[in-house]
Amino acid sequence: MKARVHVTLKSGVLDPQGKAIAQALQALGFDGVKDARQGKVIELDLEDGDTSAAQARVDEMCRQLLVNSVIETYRVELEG
Amino acid sequence: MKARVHVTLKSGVLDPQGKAIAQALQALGFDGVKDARQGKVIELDLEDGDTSAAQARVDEMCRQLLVNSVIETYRVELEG
Amino acid sequence: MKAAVIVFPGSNCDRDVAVSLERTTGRPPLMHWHADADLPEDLDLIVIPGGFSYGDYLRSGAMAARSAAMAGVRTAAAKGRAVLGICNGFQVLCEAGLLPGALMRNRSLHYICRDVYLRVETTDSIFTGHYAPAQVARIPIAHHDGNYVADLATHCALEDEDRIAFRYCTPAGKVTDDANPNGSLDNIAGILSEERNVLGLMPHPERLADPRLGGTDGQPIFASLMEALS
Amino acid sequence: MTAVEITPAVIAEHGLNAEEYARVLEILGREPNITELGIFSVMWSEHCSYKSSKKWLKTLPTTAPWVIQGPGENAGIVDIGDGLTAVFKMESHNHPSFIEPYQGAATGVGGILRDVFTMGARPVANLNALRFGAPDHPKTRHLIAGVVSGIGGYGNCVGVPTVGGEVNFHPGYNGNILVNAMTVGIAPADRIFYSKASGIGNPVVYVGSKTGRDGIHGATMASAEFNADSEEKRPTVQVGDPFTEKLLIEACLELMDTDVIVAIQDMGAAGLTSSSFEMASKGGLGVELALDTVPMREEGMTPYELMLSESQERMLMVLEPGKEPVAEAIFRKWGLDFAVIGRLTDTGRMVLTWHGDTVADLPIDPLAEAAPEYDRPWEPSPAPAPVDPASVPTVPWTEALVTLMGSPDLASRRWIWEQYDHMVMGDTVQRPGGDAAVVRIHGPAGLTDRGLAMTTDCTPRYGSADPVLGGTQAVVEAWRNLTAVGARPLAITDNMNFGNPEKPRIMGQFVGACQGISAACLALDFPVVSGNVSLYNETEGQAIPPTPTIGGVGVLDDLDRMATVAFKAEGDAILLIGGPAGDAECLGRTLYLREIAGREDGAPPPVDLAEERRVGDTVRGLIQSGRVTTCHDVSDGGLLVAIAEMALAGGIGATLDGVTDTPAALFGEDQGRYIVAVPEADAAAVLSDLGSVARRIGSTGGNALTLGGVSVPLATLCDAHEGWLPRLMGDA
Ligand SMILES: Nc1ncnc2c1ncn2[C@@H]1O[C@H](COP(=O)(O)OP(=O)(O)O)[C@@H](O)[C@H]1O
Ligand SMILES: [Mg+2]
Repeated sequence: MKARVHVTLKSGVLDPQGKAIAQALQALGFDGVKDARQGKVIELDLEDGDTSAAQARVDEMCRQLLVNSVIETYRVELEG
Repeated sequence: MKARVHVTLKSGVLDPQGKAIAQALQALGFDGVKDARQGKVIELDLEDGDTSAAQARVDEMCRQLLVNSVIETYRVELEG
Repeated sequence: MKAAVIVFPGSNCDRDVAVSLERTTGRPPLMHWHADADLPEDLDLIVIPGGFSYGDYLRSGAMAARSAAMAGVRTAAAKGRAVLGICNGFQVLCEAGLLPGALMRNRSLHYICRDVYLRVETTDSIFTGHYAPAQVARIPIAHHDGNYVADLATHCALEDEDRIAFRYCTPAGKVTDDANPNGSLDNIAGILSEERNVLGLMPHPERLADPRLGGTDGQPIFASLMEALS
Repeated sequence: MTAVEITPAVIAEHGLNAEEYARVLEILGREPNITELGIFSVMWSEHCSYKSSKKWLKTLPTTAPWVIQGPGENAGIVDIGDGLTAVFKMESHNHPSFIEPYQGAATGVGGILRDVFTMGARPVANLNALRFGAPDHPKTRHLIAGVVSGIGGYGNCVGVPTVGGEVNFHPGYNGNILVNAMTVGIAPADRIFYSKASGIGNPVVYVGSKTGRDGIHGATMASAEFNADSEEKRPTVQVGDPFTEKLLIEACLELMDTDVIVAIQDMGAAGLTSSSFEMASKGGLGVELALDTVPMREEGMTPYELMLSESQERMLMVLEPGKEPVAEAIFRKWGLDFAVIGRLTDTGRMVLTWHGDTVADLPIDPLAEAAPEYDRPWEPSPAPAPVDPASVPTVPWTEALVTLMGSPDLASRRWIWEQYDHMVMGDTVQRPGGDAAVVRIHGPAGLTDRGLAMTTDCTPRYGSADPVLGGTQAVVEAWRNLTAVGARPLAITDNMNFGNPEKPRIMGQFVGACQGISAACLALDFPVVSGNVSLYNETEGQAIPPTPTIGGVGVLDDLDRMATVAFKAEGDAILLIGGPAGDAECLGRTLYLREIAGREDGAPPPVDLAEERRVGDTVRGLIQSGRVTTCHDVSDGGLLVAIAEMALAGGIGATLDGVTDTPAALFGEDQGRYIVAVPEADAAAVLSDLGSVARRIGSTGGNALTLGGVSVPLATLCDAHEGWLPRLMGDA
């Protein structure tokens, strides 16, 4: 079973990487870019099992390690 | 219009981040984790317009800046 | 003063700070391995050193914050023991919740290694007593993720409770945006915990605490601790 | 596994010519299988066998009383006194850095670090010598950004300070950048480790990261399984994992403190193949490896891939029998893979098995000894005509100086070194920006008052015109930079970067550089103890300028007797030591000629080796006796540039009254010269002790450089000098 954890910065938290990307794109002449934000995706390869139990466990992983709740939020996608 | 670019390491390319995440989860007692890979997502806020033109432009951004084609692949998702 | 330095896989300023501690106290600190939760009871000071714990591969300091040793540090801090986190150590302390806020990527996106100037914002702590109020100290930074962020309530609390220990400033002591090397909120370079027994700072006082290395502006931190804790 | 047919195409794909393949057949007495062919291919590659260069490398001077280990091991070793040694080497990662600048440069740093800690040394400093194409070439910025962040990303994380290096720009590198990385380490003299295996039956142990399909050479064609089904099996770019490297350093050094290692070798180029061959061949032994026991990162890997993979952060060791548990405990503690993968035998053969079946069986010595060695035809470069000073335009010196200080080859590299942690380990006594970096010697017993000085140098402008002189000058400049901080130069490592050696003209450049290096090493007692050769740096028939990079290491016996470039006080006398009795004369191949006159011709400034030595020894004597603490050698850009650099470093200006205002006098690059500043009260005594080799040319003070009644403010020079690189990189 695969779990995909999408981690994004909370809105309101300034994103230096995203800002740099937007500026670089503008500098390259892509002028329709109003803003950019960068997040990360962590793909976990889990042993097969019950989906709702897996959801709970991945939530727990996010709380304990994968996400810094001071600045980030997340969303989990399960597959297979 | 929003574009979401999912950038992942090509398979076979060493992913030290992913490896470290898997190990850390195991050390925390999450033993069903077989493997982890880390990727990134770049969310672009684009001026509204034609979808297929947007797709082409985002592809071009990926080629020119957002993606390192030697080690990464990507997938674009358009929205709105 | 009995001091310990926590060693994580990937710590790389552990020896550096041990040299400074030994110079200050006359004896080498205890080097404590991350996997060991049991810290000696009689420690006066615990130092979380700089480096790249676990490669900083997920987020700076994130994995180290969940280590066995940090559980011990948390207990010691709750008992009022002094805890000093330098650079990666500051990141670990924030990730562990022992200090508020977070350290994000520098606004230039570059790693930056250079001397910066710090204004000492409070001398009311066991870490800063040996500085003069508003003294300007030249101390190096060396980090990729030193851009301090916190929400408004936290920022106000830090300010109101006199818990901002250092701010980046010009050589003349002005706190300006140009003097801010990494984009930190309000030029914050170091903060204290509510009980004032935990200090986290991005600059490396151990790197300029020896005339041979070109300066000693970092030494008062160690001297303050020595006086307060002996 | 399906057998792969060894067709001429497969052989060619593996880079073996007909003659070489005939030798393979002769050695084996049969046709090789694909795994064996792969092994021959990498063992006999230019990179591993030095087949074009060996003949000439053998002519380099490699001995001195203080040399403990010359070329032939992972790194060179010199005695630095007090029971300690300096272990160092330089290596190129040119091609990978052009393809993927971040990872290419990062893994270059990782590789050279392993060469040094393999020998039992704790790495204490890194340096990097970089050559990029024209600043305005479309690829240049991207390459600079990637290479610099890759070097920093790796070195910063492993916690070894990057303290020095050099950077040049020239269109000749547009298609082939050079990334040469150097590591210096310190090891106790009585605890050095070598790669020579011994002890029949001893276990062969693999430690570090798992093996993946990284950087496998001709593999695309060769793997039977490689067909349409598998984008997945495509060999991949090596990605550096500095965290694992850091653990590997600590684990290896910890293990080295026990008495269980017989031999150790890092897995660098050609990974498991060359490391196992080298260890067995040096010991005159055989080796048996069960490849299925190698830790693997991916599924479905073949013996061929395992033998050729260049996955990073791996080491091979031979242990004392029965000591596997001691080693395993240490590696497990550090979270690293550990596997016993084979043992030493007395057969003189390498036997590889895969789940019990023999998949390769090769004689070790014949393969190593029969490695091709070529005496390639070469022709000397024609001697360039000297430049007539009268043909060179004169522009006002202020204008020329500002232009030069902000020119690509002279502008400040601060933007680069501030991205490198140059202070970690707490021993950096001289940071980047001076003539040589100085790192305090911090031995197992603690801090000392002694230091190691280090530098990298090469002036490709000179070598392009005259390869022999280019080789000589690179060595001399390294020696001079060490001398200028007060260090006693000990030895060098070299990194020979050239084009295609099959062209006699290019081969002539290589031969010339070797001759020039040899002459300088002999004259200065400054032997070569390690090095690396990178050939075929060509794109579309266009070779790079010959670039024999020299890494020099010296020792300071008393860190209180050290010099730096910065002017320290107002009113000091400025003395010029060495060079012609009158003004400088040489404008050929200078930066003035290139940047001001737009010309790259002429004969480079000659080097007088005996005079170099005499002047250098004099300068070092002044520093070591405590009479001089401000010193800078005169190199790129000439006298006025050197003075401007001293002024900017100290924030103190100067007035020059002892030099003529001509381009040659101010910007000529005549060799063998140093500038020192001494308190006015000491000037007369110093001058009278030095005699005709020195003269007074001015004094320090103010915030401008002044000559002939004209001034240029330091602020103007600073803006030109500090601004160029950040502006190029879009950060200013
Ligand atoms: N790539 C680099 N990394 C670190 N330091 C560098 C690099 N390039 C140049 N430097 C530093 O900048 C200073 C000037 O370099 P250079 O002009 O080559 O010196 P020199 O003329 O004395 O050989 C030196 O201290 C050198 O170590
Ligand atoms: Mg120099």
